[in-house]
Amino acid sequence: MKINSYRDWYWHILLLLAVVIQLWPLLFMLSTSFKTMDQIFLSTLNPLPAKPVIDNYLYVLKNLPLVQYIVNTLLIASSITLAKIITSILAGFAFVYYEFSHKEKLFNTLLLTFFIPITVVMMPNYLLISKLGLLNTPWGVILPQLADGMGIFLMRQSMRNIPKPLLEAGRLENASPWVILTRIILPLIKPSVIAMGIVFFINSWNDYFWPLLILHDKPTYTLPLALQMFISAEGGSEWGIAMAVAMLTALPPLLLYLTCQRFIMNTFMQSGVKG
Amino acid sequence: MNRFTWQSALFLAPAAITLLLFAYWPLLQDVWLSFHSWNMVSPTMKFVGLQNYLQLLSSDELIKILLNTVLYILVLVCVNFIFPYLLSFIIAHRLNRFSFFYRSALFIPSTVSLAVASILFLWILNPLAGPLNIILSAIGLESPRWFKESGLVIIVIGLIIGWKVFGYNLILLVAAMVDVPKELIEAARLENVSNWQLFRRIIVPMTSSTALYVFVITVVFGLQYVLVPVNMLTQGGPDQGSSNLVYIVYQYGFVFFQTGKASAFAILTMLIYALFLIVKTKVLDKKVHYEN
Amino acid sequence: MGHCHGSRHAYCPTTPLIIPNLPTFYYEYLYAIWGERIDELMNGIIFENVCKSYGETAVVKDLNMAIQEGERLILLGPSGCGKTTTLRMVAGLENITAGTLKMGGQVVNTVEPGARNIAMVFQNYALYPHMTIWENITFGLFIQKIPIEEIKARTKQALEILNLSGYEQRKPNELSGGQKQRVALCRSLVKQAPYFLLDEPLSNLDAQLRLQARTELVKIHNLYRPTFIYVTHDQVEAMTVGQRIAIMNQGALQQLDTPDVIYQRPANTFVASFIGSPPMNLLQGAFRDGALWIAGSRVNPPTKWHTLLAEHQELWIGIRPEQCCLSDTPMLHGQIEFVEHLGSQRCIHLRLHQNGQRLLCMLPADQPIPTGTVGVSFSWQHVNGFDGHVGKNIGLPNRISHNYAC
Amino acid sequence: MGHCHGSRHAYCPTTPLIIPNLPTFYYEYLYAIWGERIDELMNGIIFENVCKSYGETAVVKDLNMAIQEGERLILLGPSGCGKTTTLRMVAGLENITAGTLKMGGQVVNTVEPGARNIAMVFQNYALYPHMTIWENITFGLFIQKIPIEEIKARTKQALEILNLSGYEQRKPNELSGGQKQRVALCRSLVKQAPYFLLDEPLSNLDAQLRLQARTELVKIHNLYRPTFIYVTHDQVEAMTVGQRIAIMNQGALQQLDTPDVIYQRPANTFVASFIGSPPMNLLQGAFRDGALWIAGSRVNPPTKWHTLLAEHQELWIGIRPEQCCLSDTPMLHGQIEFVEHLGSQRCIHLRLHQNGQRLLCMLPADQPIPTGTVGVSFSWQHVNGFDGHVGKNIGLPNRISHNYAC
Amino acid sequence: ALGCGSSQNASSKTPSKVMIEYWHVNAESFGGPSVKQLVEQFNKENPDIEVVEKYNPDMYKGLTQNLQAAMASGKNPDVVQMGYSYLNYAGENLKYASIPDIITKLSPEDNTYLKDNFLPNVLSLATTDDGKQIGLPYSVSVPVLYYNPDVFKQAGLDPSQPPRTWQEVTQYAKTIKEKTGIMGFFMQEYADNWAQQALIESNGGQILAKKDGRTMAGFDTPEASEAYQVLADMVKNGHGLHATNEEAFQAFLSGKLGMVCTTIGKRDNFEKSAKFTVMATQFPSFEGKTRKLPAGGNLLMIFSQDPDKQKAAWRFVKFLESPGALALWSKGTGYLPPRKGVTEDPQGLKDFAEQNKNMQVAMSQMPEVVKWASFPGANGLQAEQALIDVRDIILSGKQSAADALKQAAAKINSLL
Ligand SMILES: Nc1ncnc2c1ncn2[C@@H]1O[C@H](COP(=O)(O)OP(=O)(O)OP(=O)(O)O)[C@@H](O)[C@H]1O
Ligand SMILES: Nc1ncnc2c1ncn2[C@@H]1O[C@H](COP(=O)(O)OP(=O)(O)OP(=O)(O)O)[C@@H](O)[C@H]1O
Ligand SMILES: [Mg+2]
Ligand SMILES: [Mg+2]
Repeated sequence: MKINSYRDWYWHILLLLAVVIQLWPLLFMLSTSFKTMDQIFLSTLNPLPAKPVIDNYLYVLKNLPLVQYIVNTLLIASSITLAKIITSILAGFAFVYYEFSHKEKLFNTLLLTFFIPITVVMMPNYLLISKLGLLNTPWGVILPQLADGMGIFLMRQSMRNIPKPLLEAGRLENASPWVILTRIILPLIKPSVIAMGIVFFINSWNDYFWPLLILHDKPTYTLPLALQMFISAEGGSEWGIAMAVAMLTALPPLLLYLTCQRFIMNTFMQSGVKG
Repeated sequence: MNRFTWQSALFLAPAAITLLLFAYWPLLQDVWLSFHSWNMVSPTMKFVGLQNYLQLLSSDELIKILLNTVLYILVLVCVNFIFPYLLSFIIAHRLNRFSFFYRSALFIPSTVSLAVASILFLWILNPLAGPLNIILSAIGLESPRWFKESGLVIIVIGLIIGWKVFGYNLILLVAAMVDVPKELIEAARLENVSNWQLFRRIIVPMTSSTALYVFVITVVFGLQYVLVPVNMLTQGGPDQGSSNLVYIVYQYGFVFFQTGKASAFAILTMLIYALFLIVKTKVLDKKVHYEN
Repeated sequence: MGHCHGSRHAYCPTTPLIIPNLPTFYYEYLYAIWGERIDELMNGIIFENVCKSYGETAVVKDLNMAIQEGERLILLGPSGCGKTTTLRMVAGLENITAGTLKMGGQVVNTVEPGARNIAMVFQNYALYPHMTIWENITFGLFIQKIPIEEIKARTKQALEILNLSGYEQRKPNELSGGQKQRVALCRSLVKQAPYFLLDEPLSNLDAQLRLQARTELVKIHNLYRPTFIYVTHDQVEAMTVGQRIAIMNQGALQQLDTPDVIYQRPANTFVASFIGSPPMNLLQGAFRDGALWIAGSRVNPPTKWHTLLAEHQELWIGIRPEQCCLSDTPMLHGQIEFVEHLGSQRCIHLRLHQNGQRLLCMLPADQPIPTGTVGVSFSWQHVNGFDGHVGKNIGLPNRISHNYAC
Repeated sequence: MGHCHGSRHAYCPTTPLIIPNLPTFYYEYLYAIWGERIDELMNGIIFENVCKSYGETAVVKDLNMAIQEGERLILLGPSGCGKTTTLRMVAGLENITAGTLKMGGQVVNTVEPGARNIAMVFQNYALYPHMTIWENITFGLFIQKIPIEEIKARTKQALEILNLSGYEQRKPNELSGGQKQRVALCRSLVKQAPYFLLDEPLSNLDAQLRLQARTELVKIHNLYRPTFIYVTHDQVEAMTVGQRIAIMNQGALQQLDTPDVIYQRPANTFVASFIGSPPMNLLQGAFRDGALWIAGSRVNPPTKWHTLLAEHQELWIGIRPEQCCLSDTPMLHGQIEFVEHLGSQRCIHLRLHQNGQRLLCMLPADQPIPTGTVGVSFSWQHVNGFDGHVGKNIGLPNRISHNYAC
Repeated sequence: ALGCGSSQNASSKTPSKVMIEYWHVNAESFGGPSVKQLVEQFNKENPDIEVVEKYNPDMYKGLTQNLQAAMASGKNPDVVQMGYSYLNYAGENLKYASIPDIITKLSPEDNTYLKDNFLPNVLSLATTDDGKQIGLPYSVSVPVLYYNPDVFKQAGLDPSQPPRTWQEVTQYAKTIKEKTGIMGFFMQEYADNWAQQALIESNGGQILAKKDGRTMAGFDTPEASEAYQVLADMVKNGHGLHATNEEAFQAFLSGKLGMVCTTIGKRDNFEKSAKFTVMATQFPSFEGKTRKLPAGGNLLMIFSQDPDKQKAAWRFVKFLESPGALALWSKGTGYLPPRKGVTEDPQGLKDFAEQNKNMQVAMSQMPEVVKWASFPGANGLQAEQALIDVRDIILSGKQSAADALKQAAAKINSLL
């Protein structure tokens, strides 16, 4: 549809600038994590350390139970993701498939939860979790995040987009709601589910604040919490090491994204994690 | 379609129970706590009536906090809404090639945690040794003390969060842009419209529902995100310069251990949110073009 | 508007319905199969005062209609007239606001769709895009827990009949429109349900494919003769596929009859102008002084018409364009406005002198067409008269108006 | 496939093109307006070896075609044949892979669409859903900075012509399909552009509306006679709206001629079987021993055909169904398979004896139809012969094959 | 309840083993390894006790938060490092086990332990305003002035003649900035007022004042504002730095900053990370006035409720306070030992103190140590924050020190 393609060079310059702004800090993080303390200060800007060293990483691996942290984070992030996906699908289905009184009101009530800022519910939830004796356990982190108003909204949206006749064809076959959900709806909204799952996963992998309140025991830490040990106020900042931990924290979601980049982009574009 | 309410209740239960228990119940508790003076551990809770609210409303920090919050939101709206909106138009409708590359490259920071981003920028923005300072001094500028100037600090925190969230919002907007029927744009091209007219008269109205959504999440998520960098980098300082509606609740609750005041702030925050939502549904929704 | 024709008949649910309007060959067919399947004749569908409203708006109004077992019935009408709604009420996908719907002698108003034993072909096929053709077709059978052997046998047979063998492992989006449509048919076919509902199954196909699909549909029906309700707004489809056609408008049944009767003797002006392309010419006329006055011209009807016409004074006279001819002894005079070429024929658009009414006239392509003013005449044999006020067909003179009057 | 017919003519861009195939009345019209508008006659469109490929696949192949200023040209062809692509190349929305496109005597290959002065009606109307009807219509005029008085005047006039007055303040989704289509027309109309492109503008309308819209389109064209390119895959539309029809298949132009010629004398077997519903019967034949052998029957052509037929030996003989008649002295014999009722006519499906070829025969609805074996005959006057290998029309005997041969 | 099964299992193997938890704030880069080493050593020497160490992020603030939470859910740690600034808050709000009580009840043989081993002024660091000995002083830090000799040389200053008074500091900073373009001076800006207290009180001001038995803000005096103004002027004139700690320390370590006034607790980290020889000198004084240096660091508190655990906790505390352990602790961090005799003890710090000049500097300031002001009452922490905010106001030059301190005093008095 565009005829004179050679004319858009100025757009490319603008966009490349944006790309540089977005990627430079990450590149910087990567290169700093391979620098010695000297190099960090002497050749701050040089993205390629003269002699890349992996000392920082070795230090981290030696001094941190990194595998433990990764397992913790993975456990928490994937439980939350899975739980949110399941509850969202079930609730979304109920809102699409069934007719009951006050449906819209109930839906809005659930959706509104996504507007509630975390600090507002932080204190009571913290007290509740501590009463339940779940402080310092992954369950304390997971429990309040089993459902997500946004997820319900997204699932209802994508289920609504399924042509009604498909569901009706199922009903004519005398299929139970469960069969309709699992055999017809789920395969159809798979891309949306996956896109939503990826967003949930990245968010809970990176979650910092709630775990910070709940997890105090070093062995229960998640990666972002481990990260902050390295910039602890009185200890001074070992930047190489901090960047190494930052890299290690950022790496799993980054790899997840880079490997299925095309898929993620496409599902985002089609299913649109959007309103 | 179907009227089996008990069946639907079964499907709804997991989500509804979780959300009621961990979102609405706490809200009620906040109300209760806000009428008390308590430090979270002592066995006795003192009922103080409206005192917490009165103190809160009469303190001069309230104005500061509200101003900071507004300033922060403005920065976010620029960086995470207006700017991506323009770029998404270019990516979706003004490029022949490489649009996939731009989309996926710009998205990458979204995968990074805010904790990582905070540390990263703490280093990058170091006013003496940081790389940005080196660049600035190379062109003869002196680096401001990013995290120590009231007014500047909240903007910088907004920019850090903006950096992280930018790509995600961009993708949402590009998706909406791409959904604008090709024919509409072609019809406009036949009229010889300029890029700006096309954007202003066709694209904006056609994408307004997604744009509104992105605007709302920019504000709502933005206020969730702000906690991490403020807590890691400034603790609300300098002189409450980076404190805001959301952080102040944390500060009173978990730093000063004044549960009552924290809850009062929480309720205030909630009220302001409610106001925002009302404005959104009553005013903005009316101006938006919805497909269906 | 809004009058029901030809369907308020007494019937006895245990004996086969005999609907007076059915053409003879249909009775022959019914009798021919009664011998073996007399117990299954129960699979008729009866609407009794069925109404459907969405909120305030009535979408189907007081519908009375009996559909015979094994019959091919077409629901025809303009867009939005309530065809789909009617069909969906039969399927149980839409609940009935008032009245009763009986299927196989049982009131089914509250029966779940899955329990009604219905096969349905949706307008856009509603194939499950994530399943292969094979899975699409067998999905329902597996849910019904039919033995796998049986499933295989039925599916194979159906695939063969519809010429789909070899496509089993494809996904729907790897098929052309026509193939998809056949798969949807196939899926319904294997159910071997006694009721077969189709909602504009051909509307997405192009002209050539549609032609082909029509004959296929009839073939399929003949395979095991389910009760067949077919929704369309395409007249040609209705005419070629239907044994009887129910014409609806704004939620009300207008006429229920065989294609021939509907074409030749429309029950009211709506049907007259809806059926036929180009539609029937409707000329305003008045019977005065023993003669019919159309557009200021005096037309003399045969005497046997006189009494009938005299009953109505204000009239609409309906003549199909192809029954008009240019004539030297014309009954009407008009000016040629323009001529449309339709291949084998030409359609002449005339404007009558005096009152300026329009008249279409279909002529063979090779007949020379004069320019300017022409004279038109028609034979009274093909004329329909409609009451000027209510639009009802006034019937034919001197005959018992047995098969088209209301 | 893929041969171009009837359009490689020399032309001189500064003097009006004279295309030999145009019917006389068209020349009359051209001469009638030359007097006043001779300078505007430049607004013709000329394709010179235009090709369009998407990657490897050629979608439009070596197109040569000259469209006269003020002419109504129809692009007709099956789905996917490249009609839309051709139209979009004219509009500048698609760039041209090879060849030159000239508009008004200028090569426009790289001219921006906005600079081509084109009005276009899109298939799905492409109305801006967020603007009122008024805003939709005037949007382009405001962009062109036309004075507000002028805009108001033009728009009011256009709205009146199209019967849309009173709808100005509605949004598109508050209109019916037919109204939307009229708004789209209106929006193009007010531009008063010298080129008017329409991409299947009626395909979303139902039969009645379509009928009405066709006449409206012709009226609009007559208002100020822009160069009019109209894409459709509906023959009836093509026949009724078009002054000339360009038939395309698989990216290649098949025939460019008046509706009559295309219907009566199709340039090749593709056109023969594409035009007409039901399409022309094509019977395999061979000329041997001074006679034509069709389906094992000996048919004697008039002697003037002999030399022509003898050149080709293997032949397709094309006869339109409505030119066949049942006869006591038949040329061919067949078995009636089934009969379709089409209202005023019936379509008889025959299977010929001997080689089992199908033959359709259209008879008036009132002619009685025998059952079983029947005899069919046709007049040689209506017969077309096609080469058995390349499918080209072999022309008529003893006449200069001036207006339908390739 | 969840852990019940497993701990039963463990105790059946070694029936008499007591488990106690030790909470600290020592991150990896801040003495964390030393803590680990100490705990390991203790566990080895005391097979009947198992100490589990637990790091608490976010310094004493974070630790206090966690402590509150743990106590709310009834899961106390046993031994805790409590920041001196939380002294009053802890004494008033937390349910601790007082050390003298434990000694009298459970370990009478240690009757004279406190008197024998601690200087009274040091012991009082762990005494609340109302005179309760709530814990034992453990880490003691004092502010010192670190400087970069290379920068000094570049600026033409003599590294062996570091500034002794604030006047000199101002001058030096100015010289450095003018000669080299490098920033001259930085005083730590943690989320506390520790270093600033040293500044104010060394000029004869005070943070807290007792009036009519009530504790009030005492810093709205000319002495206090004069001292503070010294800092503010340096920042205003562009040779003093106003930045976050992390930023300033990075700058110092990378040679972009001449002098840093901060805790001796940073010594080990500075010495290890800097690419130059870090030198320290005494906290500068005001001409003719005596220095008063608040003790930073932490005291050890016991929170066990169970007598067995209390006993074990006490033994662990005693271990941590033993000369050997303190020596290791000092070396690993830079903190000064709180008890008598460690520096002279050859098992202790003797060798190290002789080698490390910087350590000597710090130790020489020990007699000038005073108590770190701690705001009392439920709003104490908020009052502390108000004073921290004042620092930002003054240093950013928005208000003069005098005005800002006056306003803050009013606010704090209303809070108290
Ligand atoms: N869910 C609904 N709520 C309100 N009105 C409805 C609903 N579904 C259909 N209608 C209205 O009922 C009328 C009949 O609709 P129906 O779908 O039966 O028409 P139809 O005859 O099938 O038309 P088409 O040929 O366009 O499919 C229409 O006017 C439609 O607007
Ligand atoms: N952007 C594209 N990329 C690749 N192939 C395309 C593209 N657009 C169209 N085509 C192909 O070009 C051919 C011609 O398309 P075109 O839209 O011109 O057909 P058409 O004649 O308008 O058909 P229809 O009647 O279905 O609209 C089709 O086979 C189509 O698949
Ligand atoms: Mg319908
Ligand atoms: Mg097309």
